[in-house]
Amino acid sequence: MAIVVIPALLRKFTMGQERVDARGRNVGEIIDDLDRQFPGFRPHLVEGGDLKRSIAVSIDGELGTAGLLDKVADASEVHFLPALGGGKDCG
Amino acid sequence: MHARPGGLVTLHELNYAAPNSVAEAVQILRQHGENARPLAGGTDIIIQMRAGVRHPTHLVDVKKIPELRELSFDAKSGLKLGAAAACVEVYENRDVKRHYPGLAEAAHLIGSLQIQNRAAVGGNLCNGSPAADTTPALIVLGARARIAGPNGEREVAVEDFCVSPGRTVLQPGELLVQILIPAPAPNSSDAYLRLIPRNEMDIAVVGAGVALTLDGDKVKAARVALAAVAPRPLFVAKAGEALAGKKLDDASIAAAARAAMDASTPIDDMRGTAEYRKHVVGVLTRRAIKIAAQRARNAGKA
Amino acid sequence: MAEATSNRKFRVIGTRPIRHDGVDKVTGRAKYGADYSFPGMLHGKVLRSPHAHAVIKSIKVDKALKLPGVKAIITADDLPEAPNKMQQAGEMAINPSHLSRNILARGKVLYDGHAIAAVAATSPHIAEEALKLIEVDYEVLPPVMTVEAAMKPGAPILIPDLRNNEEGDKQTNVAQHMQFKRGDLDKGFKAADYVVEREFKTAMVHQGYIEPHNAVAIYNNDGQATIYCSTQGAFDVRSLSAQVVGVEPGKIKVVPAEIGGGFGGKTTVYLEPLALALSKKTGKPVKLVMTRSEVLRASGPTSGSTIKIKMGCTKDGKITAAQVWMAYEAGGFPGSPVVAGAMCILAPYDFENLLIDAYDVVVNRPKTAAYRAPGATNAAMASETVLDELAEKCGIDPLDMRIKNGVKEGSAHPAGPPYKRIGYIQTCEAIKNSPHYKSKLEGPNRGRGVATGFWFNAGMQSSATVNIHADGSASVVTGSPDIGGSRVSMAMITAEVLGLEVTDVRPLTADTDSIGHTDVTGGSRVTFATGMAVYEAAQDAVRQLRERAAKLWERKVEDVEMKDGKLTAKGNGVPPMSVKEIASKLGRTGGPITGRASVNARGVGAAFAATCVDVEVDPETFKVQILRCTVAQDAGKAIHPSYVEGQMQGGTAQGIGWALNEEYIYDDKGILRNSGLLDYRMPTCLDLPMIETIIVEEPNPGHPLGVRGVGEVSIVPPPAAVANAIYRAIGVRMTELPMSPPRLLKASLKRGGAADAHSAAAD
Amino acid sequence: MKKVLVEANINGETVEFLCEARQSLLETLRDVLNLTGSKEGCLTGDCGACSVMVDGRVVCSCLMLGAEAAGKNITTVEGLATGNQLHPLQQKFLENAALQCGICTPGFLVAAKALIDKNPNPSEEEVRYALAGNLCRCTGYDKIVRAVIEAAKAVKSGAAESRAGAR
Repeated sequence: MAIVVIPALLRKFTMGQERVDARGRNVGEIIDDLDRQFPGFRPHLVEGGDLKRSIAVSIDGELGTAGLLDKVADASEVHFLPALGGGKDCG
Repeated sequence: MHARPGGLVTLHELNYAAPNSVAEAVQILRQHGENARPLAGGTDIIIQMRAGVRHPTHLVDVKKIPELRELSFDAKSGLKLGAAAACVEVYENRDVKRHYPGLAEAAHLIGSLQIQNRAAVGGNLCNGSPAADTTPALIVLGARARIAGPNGEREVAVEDFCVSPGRTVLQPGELLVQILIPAPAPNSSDAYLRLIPRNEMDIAVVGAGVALTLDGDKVKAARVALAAVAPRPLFVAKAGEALAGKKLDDASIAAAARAAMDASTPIDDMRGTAEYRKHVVGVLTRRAIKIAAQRARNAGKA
Repeated sequence: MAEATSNRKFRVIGTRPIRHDGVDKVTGRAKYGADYSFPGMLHGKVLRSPHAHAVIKSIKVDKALKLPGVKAIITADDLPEAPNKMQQAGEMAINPSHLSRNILARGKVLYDGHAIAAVAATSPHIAEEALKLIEVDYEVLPPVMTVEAAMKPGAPILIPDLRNNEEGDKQTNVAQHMQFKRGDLDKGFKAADYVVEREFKTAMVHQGYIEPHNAVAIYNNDGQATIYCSTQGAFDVRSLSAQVVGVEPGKIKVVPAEIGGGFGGKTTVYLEPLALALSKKTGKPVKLVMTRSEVLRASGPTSGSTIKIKMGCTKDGKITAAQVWMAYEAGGFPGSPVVAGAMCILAPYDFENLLIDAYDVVVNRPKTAAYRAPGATNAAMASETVLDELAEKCGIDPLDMRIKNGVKEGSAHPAGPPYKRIGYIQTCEAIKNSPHYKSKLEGPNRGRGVATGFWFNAGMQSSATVNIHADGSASVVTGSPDIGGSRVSMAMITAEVLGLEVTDVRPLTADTDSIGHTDVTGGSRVTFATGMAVYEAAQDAVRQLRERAAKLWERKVEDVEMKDGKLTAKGNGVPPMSVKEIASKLGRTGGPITGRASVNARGVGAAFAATCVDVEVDPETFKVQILRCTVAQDAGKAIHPSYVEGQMQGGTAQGIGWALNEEYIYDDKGILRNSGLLDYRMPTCLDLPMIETIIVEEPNPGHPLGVRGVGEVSIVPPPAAVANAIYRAIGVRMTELPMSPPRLLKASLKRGGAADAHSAAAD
Repeated sequence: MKKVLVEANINGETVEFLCEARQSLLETLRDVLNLTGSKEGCLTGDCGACSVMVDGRVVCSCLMLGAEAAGKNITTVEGLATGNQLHPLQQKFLENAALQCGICTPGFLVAAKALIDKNPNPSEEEVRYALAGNLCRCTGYDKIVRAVIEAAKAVKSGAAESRAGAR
């Protein structure tokens, strides 16, 4: 079981829950599980079969680089964040 | 007048002449009238042409004319300042530094070294900017402009030279030849202060020039002029009168400063608010009076 | 791994060699974008909107086309219609429609200076003449210049089809709302003994690079194109120009020229697509160079902002809660750095209860681009001055206040994730122990202020190759335009790994055909991410060198190692061999050696800085003089300390300019009044003191050499530090940037503090 | 189009060239004489990137006409080094990392040359005043000011050595 911290504006899907348990070996499977628990969740994170470019994922404090394929360990802490373009246009 | 820089990289088509005499210069200027303009330091005209503010087709480089480069001091007749003499030549001149420190100050404040090495005090005057630093410094010294034209020569007091932003009394065909500054009276001196947001490069938000003559602890005569707080460099007779004949103390200085504030009619713009400018007129006038007075005392001792 | 590096002894890293590109730059030989020219080259110029907000009813170019020497004119109609949704362009996500409409306005102009048409002619002068002959019919609309005006119900709408994530199908100027929430705000404020609530306004400011934007494009009749330009990211120029003009990216080669400053402002495109389209249309090389007023009116400054912040703490100075509302000007199209600002504003503090609401708002100003730690400086002006006020209420030293609340390894970032190893507390302590902070500041109207700042830094993708030459020298090739001396750092890393002298390594920045994809020089990522690629490429070369040595010595590869810069065989027998020695034998042992590496760098290390400033305020004219300034910053590991200091000093200088005099000044019609360097007032060297630097080295465990990025965070603290210093000098709390003399006078009058400054003026 | 024939001494060489009356000295240097070391930053005399020396005095070449160069001695950044010997200013700029992007460097070097030619040991204040017409956005000026002060010292000691050598 990984712990997923839900972005503030998506907590309406989780009845205000900030932290949610989810099962999965990678980010994609975690999102599948979230969507199973909270239908309608996926489209806010996934587009065209890939993690939305506006979204970054942090696994145990490390920003992922493989989108849906980033590995998630059991008891990992997963955060979904807005993606910043480094020194490029942000927001 | 430092107009808003436009998109132009190249200047429009131009003719360039570099005459060796006033007569020759006047002849070219008359021939082309409104379309001709003298070129001294070029630090305003070239920017204005790029900005599309002025469109001369003929530039007359007057730097090769000896009279316009003259810079000579005589204890009786005072200073002859050729219109094309660069700021650096003016403020490095021993006589100017000694007898007209306020003028040296003003010339030293214009732009950067790169600008001071090119810009002429006469050009600063002819450009007609209300914010010109050397103009108030000249006004308080009672300087006169010697103008040559198709119908001979005439003289105009510097305080009457500028008409409105970018406009002067110069008629088509006329050329500013020299600025004539009277010899300083005993126990007299001058000072010029200006406020800019940075320590260099800016145009005056406010400038204040003061010249005064002392008679013991009394003020015999005084003149005050301001930059950047009116449509033209502003001679404030009332401020001088507030000092003349009075003992030089906080009260008389405050009265002069207030007269300067009352006379100023500043606007809000990108360089400062009207509120701020009026406020600073008072501050700088007061400070300039004190500096000029101190210098006058020293001059008396010397 | 960095644990090891932190106390590892280096031979080259940490020294201060002369940069390889230096001589060209001090002799005037270095070729910047505007220095390129080609036979038959045409010169382009851009027609720009004189209105802040208007509908373009028609554009007539026939008169202009008739002018002798004019070869082509393009408008938005010459560019493909682009889809209006976020999508990939190369490696970045952009809205192609917004990008295209910013390059050439389509239907509407959204800011003073918005490009409308571009002309190519045989000389710049003819091109400029032609601009005057283009007739544009406008329907002028009311300009929307502030976030307040743009968010007001019934405000004029800039982009009719703009929708946001919350208001459904409603027309709006709010492009995005982002929120960060943690804990229980009410509980937090109840627990507070002191609460400070203030509203801040910061002005739009420009990066101020001295080199205007430029581009030369050559479109060949075989459909292959080359673009020469000064850019922070050649690969992005390729993908964005391809997108706008409708050419396959693979058909474009971008050659990054020497670049005359960028600071984030050269991470996108303006002239490149125009040069490409004009060259495509004329079959000739086309060159465009912006004037300074074009740069200020129509490139990508950073947002002005409104920030409301409420922060509470206990008597003993522990922060209990903070609430933030922030809205940033995006410019004519969405994309302000407000989300970054929201993720920075509370990032240095370790506390529980927070709520941050951030709004990205379009206004009739140029589309903002990145500027050094985008969004963070506006934000720190608010949080770091309010924290200063709280410290004062608690009677706690402002640095102790920060140390008491400061984040450390394991603390949660306001956006959620825990910090890895960081050096925030260390930078605060470095200032606290500095000769500057320990010195006594004497004299009237003088004050000392401190402030701190956070920036994420970026990883992203980089490629590098290291070539070993027969004479034992090497070259290191990357795709990162060198904006502040990064090439020498890449050479130093290579030399360190290969046991060479830095002078034996030639570093260079390659074009898009000659190196693997490399993201922009931005986000302080070059020494971190490209440095990581270079380190691994050099290690790859070492691996191959060991194989060759093993061959020569008839040993097993495992028995050969690189030790102190020499190849050595385990056990005895053969004398160690330097790279120089083996280089001549490469041909006989299998040919040349090229080490290669490409990374999508993980392990980014967060950056923190702390700044201390002494000011003197003229109590009558309210002009502020900076007397002394010290900045401490965590570099992780400083590869070339001189250039690390340079980044710290440069960022600090920009922050001070932002604090005191820099601002975009628009009139009521939305026309930029100060579009030149006379009245856009960047600091001259008479406005600054020496800037003392303290490099803190808290190694980044995510980098083989412990490197963090150092390029950005130093710009973040200065405005707040100067504001805090001004307060201590004359007792006025400034809540507006810039803190120019007229604003200071106004604030003092409001406070009545300037003893009725007006009448005081005369007396 | 009116062209003007100009003869001037540029970096020690007498040069004859044709330019349009409307061409600034900066355009003339860059476009006619292919001396692209002098840079265009603003065209309003506010950044100093185009600084050159005219008869020993530093000016903005964007605010002077090419035609005005007639009979003048012009020194640009390309004229600072002698053969392969860098001028001490150039050397100290390198040693002190006094440049980052380098676009302002030519202007700074020329302005600094004009200063130390006149003032062999300038104070920090004097250096800052002399360079105030040149904007640098990368360095915060710190390392530039240090480099100029060191270069002035180097020039002096260099001169001393050559005198010693003469004896």
